[in-house]
Amino acid sequence: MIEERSLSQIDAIREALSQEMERDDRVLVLGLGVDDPKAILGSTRGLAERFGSERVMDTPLSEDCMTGACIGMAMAGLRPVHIHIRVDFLMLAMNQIVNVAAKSMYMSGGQQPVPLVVRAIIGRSWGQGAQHSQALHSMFMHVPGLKVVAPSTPLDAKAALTYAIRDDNPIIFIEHRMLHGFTGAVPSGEVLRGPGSCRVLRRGGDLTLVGISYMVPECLRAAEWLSTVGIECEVLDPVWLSPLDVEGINASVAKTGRLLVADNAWLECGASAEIVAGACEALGSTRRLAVGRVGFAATPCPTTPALEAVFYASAASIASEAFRLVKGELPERGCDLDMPREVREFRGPF
Amino acid sequence: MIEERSLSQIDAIREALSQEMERDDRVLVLGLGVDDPKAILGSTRGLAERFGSERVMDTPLSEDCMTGACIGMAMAGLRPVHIHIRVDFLMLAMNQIVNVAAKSMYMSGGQQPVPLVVRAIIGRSWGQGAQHSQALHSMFMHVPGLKVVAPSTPLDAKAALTYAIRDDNPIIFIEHRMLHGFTGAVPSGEVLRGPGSCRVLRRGGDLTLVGISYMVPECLRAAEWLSTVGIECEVLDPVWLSPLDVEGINASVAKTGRLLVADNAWLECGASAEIVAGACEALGSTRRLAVGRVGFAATPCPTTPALEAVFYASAASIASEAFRLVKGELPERGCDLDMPREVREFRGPF
Amino acid sequence: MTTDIRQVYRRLYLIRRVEETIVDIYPTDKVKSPVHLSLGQEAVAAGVCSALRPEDVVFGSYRGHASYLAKGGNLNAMMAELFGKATGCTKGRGGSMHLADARAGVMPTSAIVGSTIANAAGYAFGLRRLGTDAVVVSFFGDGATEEGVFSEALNFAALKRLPVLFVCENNSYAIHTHVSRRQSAQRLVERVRTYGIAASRVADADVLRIATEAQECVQALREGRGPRFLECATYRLREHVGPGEDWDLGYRSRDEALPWIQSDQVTRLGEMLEPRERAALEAAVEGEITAAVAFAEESPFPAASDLQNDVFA
Amino acid sequence: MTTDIRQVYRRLYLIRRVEETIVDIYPTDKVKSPVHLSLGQEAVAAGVCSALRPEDVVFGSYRGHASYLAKGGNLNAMMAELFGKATGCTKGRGGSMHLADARAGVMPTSAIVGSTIANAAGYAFGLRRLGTDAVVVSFFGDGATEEGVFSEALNFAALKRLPVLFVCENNSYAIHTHVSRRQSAQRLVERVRTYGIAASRVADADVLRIATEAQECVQALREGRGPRFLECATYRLREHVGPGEDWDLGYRSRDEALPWIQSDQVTRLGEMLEPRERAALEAAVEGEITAAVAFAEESPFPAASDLQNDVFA
Ligand SMILES: Cc1ncc(C[n+]2csc(CCOP(=O)(O)OP(=O)(O)O)c2C)c(N)n1
Ligand SMILES: Cc1ncc(C[n+]2csc(CCOP(=O)(O)OP(=O)(O)O)c2C)c(N)n1
Ligand SMILES: [Mg+2]
Ligand SMILES: [Mg+2]
Repeated sequence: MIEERSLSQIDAIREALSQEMERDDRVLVLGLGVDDPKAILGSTRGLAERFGSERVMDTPLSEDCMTGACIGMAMAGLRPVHIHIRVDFLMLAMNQIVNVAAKSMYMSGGQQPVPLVVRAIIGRSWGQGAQHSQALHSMFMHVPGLKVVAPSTPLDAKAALTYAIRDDNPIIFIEHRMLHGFTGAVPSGEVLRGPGSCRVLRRGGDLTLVGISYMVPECLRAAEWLSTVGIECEVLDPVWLSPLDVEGINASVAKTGRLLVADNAWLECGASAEIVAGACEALGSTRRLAVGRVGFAATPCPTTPALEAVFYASAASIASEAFRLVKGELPERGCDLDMPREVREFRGPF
Repeated sequence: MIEERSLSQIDAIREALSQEMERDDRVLVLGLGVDDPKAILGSTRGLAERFGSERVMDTPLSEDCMTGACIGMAMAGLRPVHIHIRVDFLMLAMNQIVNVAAKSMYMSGGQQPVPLVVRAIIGRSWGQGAQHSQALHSMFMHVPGLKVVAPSTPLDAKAALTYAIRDDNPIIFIEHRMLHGFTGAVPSGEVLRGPGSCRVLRRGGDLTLVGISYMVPECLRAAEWLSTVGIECEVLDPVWLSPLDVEGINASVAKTGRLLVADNAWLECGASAEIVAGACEALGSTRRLAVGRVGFAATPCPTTPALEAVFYASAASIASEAFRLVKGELPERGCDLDMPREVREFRGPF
Repeated sequence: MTTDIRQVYRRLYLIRRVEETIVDIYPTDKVKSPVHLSLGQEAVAAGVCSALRPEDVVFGSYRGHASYLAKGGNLNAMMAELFGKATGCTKGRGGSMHLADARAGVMPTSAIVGSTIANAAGYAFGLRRLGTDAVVVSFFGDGATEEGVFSEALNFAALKRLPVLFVCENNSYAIHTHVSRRQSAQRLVERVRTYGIAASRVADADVLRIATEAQECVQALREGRGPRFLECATYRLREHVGPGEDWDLGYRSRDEALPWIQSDQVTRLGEMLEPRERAALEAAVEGEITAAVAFAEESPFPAASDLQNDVFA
Repeated sequence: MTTDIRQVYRRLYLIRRVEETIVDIYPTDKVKSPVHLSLGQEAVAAGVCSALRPEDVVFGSYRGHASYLAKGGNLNAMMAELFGKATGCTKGRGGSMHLADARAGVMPTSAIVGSTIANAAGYAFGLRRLGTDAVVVSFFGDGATEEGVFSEALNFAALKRLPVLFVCENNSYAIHTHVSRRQSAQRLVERVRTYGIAASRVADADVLRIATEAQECVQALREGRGPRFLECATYRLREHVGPGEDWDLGYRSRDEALPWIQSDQVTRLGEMLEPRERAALEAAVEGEITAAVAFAEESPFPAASDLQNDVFA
């Protein structure tokens, strides 16, 4: 019986770390500020006190080397979780992630697995600008040898992180800061979920709506609105982006004949392109398909709220585009969906 | 009248560099080995003698800093061409490319353009392995603020490089080593070609075949074979991957109802996903579309010829997949297309 | 070149008061953006920039208000930028972390630690090739010296003898982590010298010594004698990011700050001026700040249609 | 620990003869892969690895034949790997640039200059946490010290006092570029010391001195006294990549090589052995090499169906 207990995503993440560190003393957590007073937005709070400074280790500002060092630790038999408070910083670690972590197992003919988890947080909140708000998961999806997960719920965050720590492969764990405060039922005991089938969050026959990461709750809000205008969406959350549950998504598209993917990322060569292409490859020759993508505008992220508001996708832009895919035109009076509370009410200073 | 003169792609590239350096003394060429006896596979031969060591500059092994330095040079008013003998090394330069070069113009509110060209060579030849043969162009296509070009012919190489050097934006110029020896007509004077319309290399009504970079000649070979079995392909070379001529590609797909994209890269979130998704968004709701992708196997690149032969896409695998898209099944007796000469006859040692 | 104490004080006072003004405004939530203030660290930018000419350029970081102002960046445009307005120095695109004012020689700042060090070296190469005797100053924190790009840039700049002055603003912290927990040995000046770069350190934030050192360095740069390195010890009085104090967080003590507060350079230099002159100067600065805030308040936000502009040149 | 000259010579001779064998085989085009030979540089790996135990590990580069062999990597598996065979040490997946033999403590090598330096430091951290007194050696070239990761790794290793010996094989060239054209000052040992790392340099490639230095370093590592750095001057006798000589290319002269050829350590140590003992040792090595080539020739290529294996653990 699964006990009903509500946790925020940030607490679910901390619980996964803490339980895995308890279970297996090869697990360690490192990154800039993991043991500092802010404790990575609270997600590592208390761990240093409990597990000591060698297992909860602040690091120098050296993303390239520290990523390489994590790989070395993993090769030696440890299970590092390397944390970055902004995904953007991974651009300094690409060589080690893409050229070393993703390939060592293969290049060594199976001798050298790299059980590494990289936790990277998408920085959207407010005024973060072009270098602190990117979502670069598609770059990692492109590279064989990496697994990529972007959970949206507290339960999936705990389950995916637990799985990731136990898995013997390099895994990029993408968090979205605006999801950290979301709460949901999370069992206090072990819970574990790897790649497999996507979550079906809502049933409907008119359109398949795939949300990624923070776009999942926005898709749900959009679906609710759409339902008021007579459009029933099937809302899916893939959770794992690589490997992706292509069959699960396509099964829904086969039913609805329409697919909209909402990603909190750019579209070009993004996860949304992959999902759309995958569906069309499987189904396009047998029937007509109305497909579309919604995500970041094709610009760097601006800081002013006036432009942020149009840069990001939202329940409103998702609903409009979904409406268009079903009805062939945009909703005449728009769709009266607010900015979400967590964005509206965000206060800094960071 | 365009004079008929045949040049290899490597000579076309050198000619573009040399003519642009002649024309504008703000242009400079730098990178590891640009002035050494091998002269980047010959592409910079003679330039150091002609333009001096400050304009043709060997650099320390410091991809991160040197990319940043190129950005600084560009901001100061120079027009650097930064050369990497393997695309793979760009993983060390991702921070400067993605977080700085792509965003400086926007973040500075239009004050600070970055006229930078990054020449990066895909290393396929033979036994190059996982870290010397990648094609990572889709990562750059994902990022607004960058332009990406991957010419297949000597003419387009010269024209695109000339354009890239004169353009005020950061441009990733992707070369494929196996294309360097291909020859074709190239005017000796100025020739310049930016983003716009893709090249239509062959007309046909049964299938649109889009080739990227080194897959262009392989698509042409495949198309020839397909024609012998009664399938007429329209072969397109986008040349510019970002911005991409979506309309041009879709116009062809609208005619053929079938699209196969062959990339010398991985498929997931790749250029091929983007092209397929773009076509299906535009056309999928009005008609059935048979779409597919061919590229690297979803593994790191192995070194042994026994596995390289199945890792890479080829005229044969393109033709098979095209056949399947048109006829609904694979060709019964396969397709008797050899490995291409430039691959078969390659001798090292590098 | 002798140091003009009035000019230095003007810079110090301007930076101090702009930062304090931001502290006052921040609770209104009009600045919807992180701010990394330079309160306590004014002497470094003010001292160094006193050695510069208008055509020289500076590269800084997300903690860039001080270098922007010290180099003469437009104050109205900075304030409007913090308010996210169309009249901002980057039209509302960059905010506090990405101030830039090309006309004043303030290059775009970066929120990726260390990244502008490389840009600065390249810019210096560009200036030299273009045949000017202008110079570049690269400002960065102690944390930035741990990034590989710092070492790479030292080597490149020294190898090519570039006119760039590297200034490390060593406030002993990267966010909440003391330098002793990040660096194996604090022998930066000594290390930099192994690249063949003349290097020195000002340990007490004496703004006049910083100015003198910077003048000597800049002179050497203009004469083509290769890059220089200057480490300036300093202290951040506010939280890493945001307007508040953070003594309660526990990662550092107020005691540690005391010597820095006691030797505050704004106070010190102010006292060196003739009172009437000082009052006039301060009144002028206050007027500028008041005007800048009004300018920012009154300026319009960018139109949504502006989103797509400036992605490409 | 005294140096066993027989063992050192065995390593030297093995490396020399394997490389020469590859030179002989290469024109047949059976090795369809780039090879970065260690001819001339044998003394570094042979000397350093003489200080190691089987449970110690080494991280090297694409120029990794010497460290693979010196650490005891399986010769048959190496030769089969060069031939692209299923019995290769990485099953035909890695080739010459990515040799690995986990059982012998040879970690996967990398073709990205400098990248294994970071891996080595991390591995050393892992060993220490796992409570062994095994140590790690990181081999890299002079070019690798220009990559930022080198500086970052020195700081991290020193900060955490990790049991890692950094060995710079300084052959004065990165491909065709002399170190003086890439580095502003050649004061590496001095620079490394500013991280608080004990560092020394062997300028003449004397394999016995390298062995002695390495023994002392490794002893210090086992005792938990923090990382060490050893720079070994050496010289590459063949082209950067491939089997040939390249005196004709013009980037270096044969004269430059002469002192190195004259002080060749394979010759020198061979002469220190009793002739009969030497002959027996050499015959044994020759036998192993002949057997390895035969093994490689006779082994099957991997099946196409093997392509997808080992992407994930
Ligand atoms: C590459 C990178 N890593 C991490 C961060 C997160 N971060 C922001 S500021 C900072 C501390 C930088 O310290 P320092 O260079 O001393 O500058 P200071 O803030 O003290 O002025 C860190 C780690 C970042 N912005 N960029
Ligand atoms: C990051 C990176 N940049 C460039 C190259 C191309 N490259 C291969 S070997 C080499 C020279 C390395 O010199 P050094 O470290 O001295 O090693 P050596 O080859 O002399 O043993 C270069 C530049 C590479 N493989 N990786
Ligand atoms: Mg600091
Ligand atoms: Mg070398």
